[in-house]
Amino acid sequence: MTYSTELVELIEEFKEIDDKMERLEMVFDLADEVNLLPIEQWTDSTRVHGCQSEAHVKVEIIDSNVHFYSGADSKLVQGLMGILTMAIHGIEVESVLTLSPEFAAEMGILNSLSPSRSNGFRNMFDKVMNEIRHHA
Amino acid sequence: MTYSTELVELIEEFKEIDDKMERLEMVFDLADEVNLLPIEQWTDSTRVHGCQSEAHVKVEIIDSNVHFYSGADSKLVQGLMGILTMAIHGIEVESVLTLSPEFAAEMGILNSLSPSRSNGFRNMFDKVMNEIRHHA
Amino acid sequence: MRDDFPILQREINGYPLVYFDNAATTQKPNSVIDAMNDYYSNSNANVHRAVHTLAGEATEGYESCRRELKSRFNASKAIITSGTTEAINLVAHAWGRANLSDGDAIILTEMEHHSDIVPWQMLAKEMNIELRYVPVQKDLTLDMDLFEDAIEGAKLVCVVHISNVLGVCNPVEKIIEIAKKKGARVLLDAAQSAPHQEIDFQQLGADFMAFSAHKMCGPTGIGSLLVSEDAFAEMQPFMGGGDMIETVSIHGSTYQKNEQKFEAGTPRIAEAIGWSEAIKWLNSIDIKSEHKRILHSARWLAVQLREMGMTVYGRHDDNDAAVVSFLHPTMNSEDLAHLLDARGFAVRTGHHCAQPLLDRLEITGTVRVSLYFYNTHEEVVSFVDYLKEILERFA
Amino acid sequence: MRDDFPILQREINGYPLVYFDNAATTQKPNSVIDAMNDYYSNSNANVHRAVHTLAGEATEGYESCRRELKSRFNASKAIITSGTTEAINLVAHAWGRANLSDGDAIILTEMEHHSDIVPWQMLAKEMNIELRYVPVQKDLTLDMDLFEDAIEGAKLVCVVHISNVLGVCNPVEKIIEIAKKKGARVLLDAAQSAPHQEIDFQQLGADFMAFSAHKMCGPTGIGSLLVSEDAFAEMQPFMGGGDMIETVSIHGSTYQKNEQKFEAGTPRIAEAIGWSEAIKWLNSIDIKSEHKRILHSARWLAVQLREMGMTVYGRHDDNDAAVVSFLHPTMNSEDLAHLLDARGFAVRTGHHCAQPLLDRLEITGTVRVSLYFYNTHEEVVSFVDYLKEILERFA
Ligand SMILES: Cc1ncc(COP(=O)(O)O)c(C=O)c1O
Ligand SMILES: Cc1ncc(COP(=O)(O)O)c(C=O)c1O
Repeated sequence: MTYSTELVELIEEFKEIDDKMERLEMVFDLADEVNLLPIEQWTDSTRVHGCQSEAHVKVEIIDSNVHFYSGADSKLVQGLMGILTMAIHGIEVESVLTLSPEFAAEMGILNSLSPSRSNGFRNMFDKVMNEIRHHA
Repeated sequence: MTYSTELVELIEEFKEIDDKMERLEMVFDLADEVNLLPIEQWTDSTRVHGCQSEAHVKVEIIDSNVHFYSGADSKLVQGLMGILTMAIHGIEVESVLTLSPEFAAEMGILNSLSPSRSNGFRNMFDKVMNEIRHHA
Repeated sequence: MRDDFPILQREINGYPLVYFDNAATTQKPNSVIDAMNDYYSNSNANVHRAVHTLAGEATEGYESCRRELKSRFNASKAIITSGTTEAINLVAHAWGRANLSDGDAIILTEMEHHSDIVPWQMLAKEMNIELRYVPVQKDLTLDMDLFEDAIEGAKLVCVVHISNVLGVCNPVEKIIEIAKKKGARVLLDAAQSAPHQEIDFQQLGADFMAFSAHKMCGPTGIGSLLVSEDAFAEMQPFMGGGDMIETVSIHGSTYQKNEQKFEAGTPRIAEAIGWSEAIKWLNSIDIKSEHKRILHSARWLAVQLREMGMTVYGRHDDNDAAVVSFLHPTMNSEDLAHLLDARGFAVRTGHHCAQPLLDRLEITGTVRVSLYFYNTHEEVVSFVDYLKEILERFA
Repeated sequence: MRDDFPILQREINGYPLVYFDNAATTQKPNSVIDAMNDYYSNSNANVHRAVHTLAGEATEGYESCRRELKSRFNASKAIITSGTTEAINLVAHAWGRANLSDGDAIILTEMEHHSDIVPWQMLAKEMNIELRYVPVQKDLTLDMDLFEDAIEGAKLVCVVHISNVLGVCNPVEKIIEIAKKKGARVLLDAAQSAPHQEIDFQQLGADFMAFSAHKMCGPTGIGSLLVSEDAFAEMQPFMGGGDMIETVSIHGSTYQKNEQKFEAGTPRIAEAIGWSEAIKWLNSIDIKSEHKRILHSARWLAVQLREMGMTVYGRHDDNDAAVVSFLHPTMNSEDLAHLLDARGFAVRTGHHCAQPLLDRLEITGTVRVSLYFYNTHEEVVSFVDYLKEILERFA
């Protein structure tokens, strides 16, 4: 698959950082990139299971483009959502569906997270992809 | 306590042997030293518990002297009985009661036996001593 | 002392490891690691009922653990289990099933670890037994008045000696005294107290005491249940298999008389040998003054955290453990733990397997710092310094 | 290969160790010992639900064991237990209690190890269940006709895959086929087969398979129960505690969905890491040709023993294990074992936890030589030579 230039740049940026704290700081900053799914809309069907924190996602398809809304009570998790937002929001369904969660591994993000968090990311990714497939 | 000269000699002999097999061989030979308790007289009350093999002992006190009869289906165990025979048979009750199972440890016999066998020896020793105390 | 623990040389993300997750599990001294190594390299064999030299060495090693346990805790019966959890389940099955009946009551507290709740919930459901939970008060202590009310008609009291979340040490002497008067048996969950205190089991007068090796410098996969002679006589076998039997025929079986009756199958041999060394290591240190030292650090930490605006859950009385549970008013606990890990600080977050306690405190988790004897005050100071930095940058 | 096993350098009473007690427990390669060492020296932490680096490494190490198990045995569910015995007890409690009822029947065989008898006797007594024992015939095989008679109305068949006394490999494919036709579940006691064969659990079609790490080059204190998806769905929790729950409140608890549901408490972390390496070691050798080699030595040994006037219990078919059980007509077995130990030979004597089988054979014990892949034919030859010497001097 091909990544958006935004995502490519982000991956490059991540790769350059050695210090784990700085990498986490970057993820934190990306929490602002989400299209916030307000807490009032958090339901059982938006919840990402297997996350230790509350993490909620919602997908819409408008004109064959993915629209992705999300929010979490952990800034780190929401930062991961921000990265996913950059990877799929406003992108064509067809192209999104070629994505694999490997891009996050490539960025070295998953390694900086605890196994439960990186499982959480994979769960979120799978849930989002399933919903896109379902809607499409 | 004081050991009979026979026992003292035996302890000396044992100490001189380095090779485990030769030590076992000596114990085997001592199986002949017992006053055999015939199998027909083996009962639940003569049985030494906690021995893996059948081991039976009987004590009589005649004129304040200990008389010790024993037998086992293992020659090694019967050899241990032979050693005990040399230590207590025909000896005055008073003197026998000062004995502790340490003499066997001193001979290096217990170390050449598996823990279950040396426990067996201790059980036999305790049973015999209890009976002597009981009879006396 | 730190030299005894090889893992303390470890670096995490380029920073020295600062291990503050000791209530979850402690680190192991070289003597423990070496003993297991030596066992596997030189003496490995199955125990009991064998004649050869290795089997003798293995048996002696295994039984030495029982001797060390009995002597350190002054107990007459020490059953070896796979940990606290299995020890408590053993009580539920071996004692509970045989001595409780429809309508009986068991007392628990809201401070219990899940391992001292779930086995009783399962038994309660199966046997129709009532569970009475002693509430935790605002000051983080048990409501002893309600305990005295609850004891009436209860057959068993299950209480955590030291809370793994709060570090609070419960008044077990008093609880045992009251329970004994009413003829109830007492189970102590000593998972957190056995590592931190000197406990005289027979003098204390409890009937059961469960704890894990891995929380007291020993290996994983092994723990113990100490049992009073009276309670032991009331226990029926739990798991069946090799080593716990005397004879087996197709018509039925007879069981061993001693602790082996409850140790079915090939036992945890290497683990027992390792644990034996861990107990010797604990015997070799001055546990009372070490406890004072780390408790002092914990108190200092609690003050600092409160000054930073954190809520601290704990009171840090003299017998409490050096455990500091806290929450930041806005920052997510796991985010905090991730940031701490980035500089080598290992803390635990989450419900610490004590959800009923957290329900009572109306929270869903805490960040927990738990100290052990190899921790230094300098580590605690550097923790506070770094936490300040985190809060400045992220909160 | 012998260089992989440090204990094989050991001397006993001045003679090189010849370890022939492998059915009791096997020795450990360096990779296993080193992995546990490394865990305790560098990565020790409690698993699951934690954020810090060590906890991540420990969790990964623990779960790697499950992955290795599933892949070596082609299983979809691998529950980690403390050994074969606990695995079988788990079936009795988690599956038996929930799926059997008054008057149901379980089939066992006379060849079972006590660990596959006593749990069922205990359950049978409690739940009024009938136990039907398939007899062992003169030729040391199961009476399959009587098995077919017994299957009618049975809910569970428990069978030892390879006998630890005889080495006989039972026709489990056929047993499973017949049992499945009648709708009975099948439990394989694979304590002796898992170390010696390549087993495809799903293809074989059994419902449960129990085995121990320590008999396949892994550490003590750990084993596994493989479970078919169908049987897994029928299992209720057994032991309660940490890690096996999803939520706990004072009103009740909900449980995990996967294997963790049956793994209460802090798991056997170091043990899992060691076992993982043991499985990798087994994967790395050519188990089929190694098996042929040691079976060949066992057959040769059986011939020699018979020539010396011993009674040998075993038939040594191609799939049987390299186990040789024998008796001297007059000489006490334990005396013999002591004499063997004097020259470094480690063999086992006694009932091998299979008294019903010995009852059928009308003996109370045997001397057992059990070979593993690191044993050589030279060792077997020197054993025979020394045995001749013993008989000359002592018999
Ligand atoms: C056939 C068989 N079943 C069960 C067991 C019990 O295994 P463990 O003692 O490791 O639980 C053994 C080993 O002793 C065995 O050989
Ligand atoms: C108070 C308390 N009880 C029980 C346990 C359970 O111990 P384990 O997981 O070793 O069985 C723990 C540790 O997690 C604990 O802290």
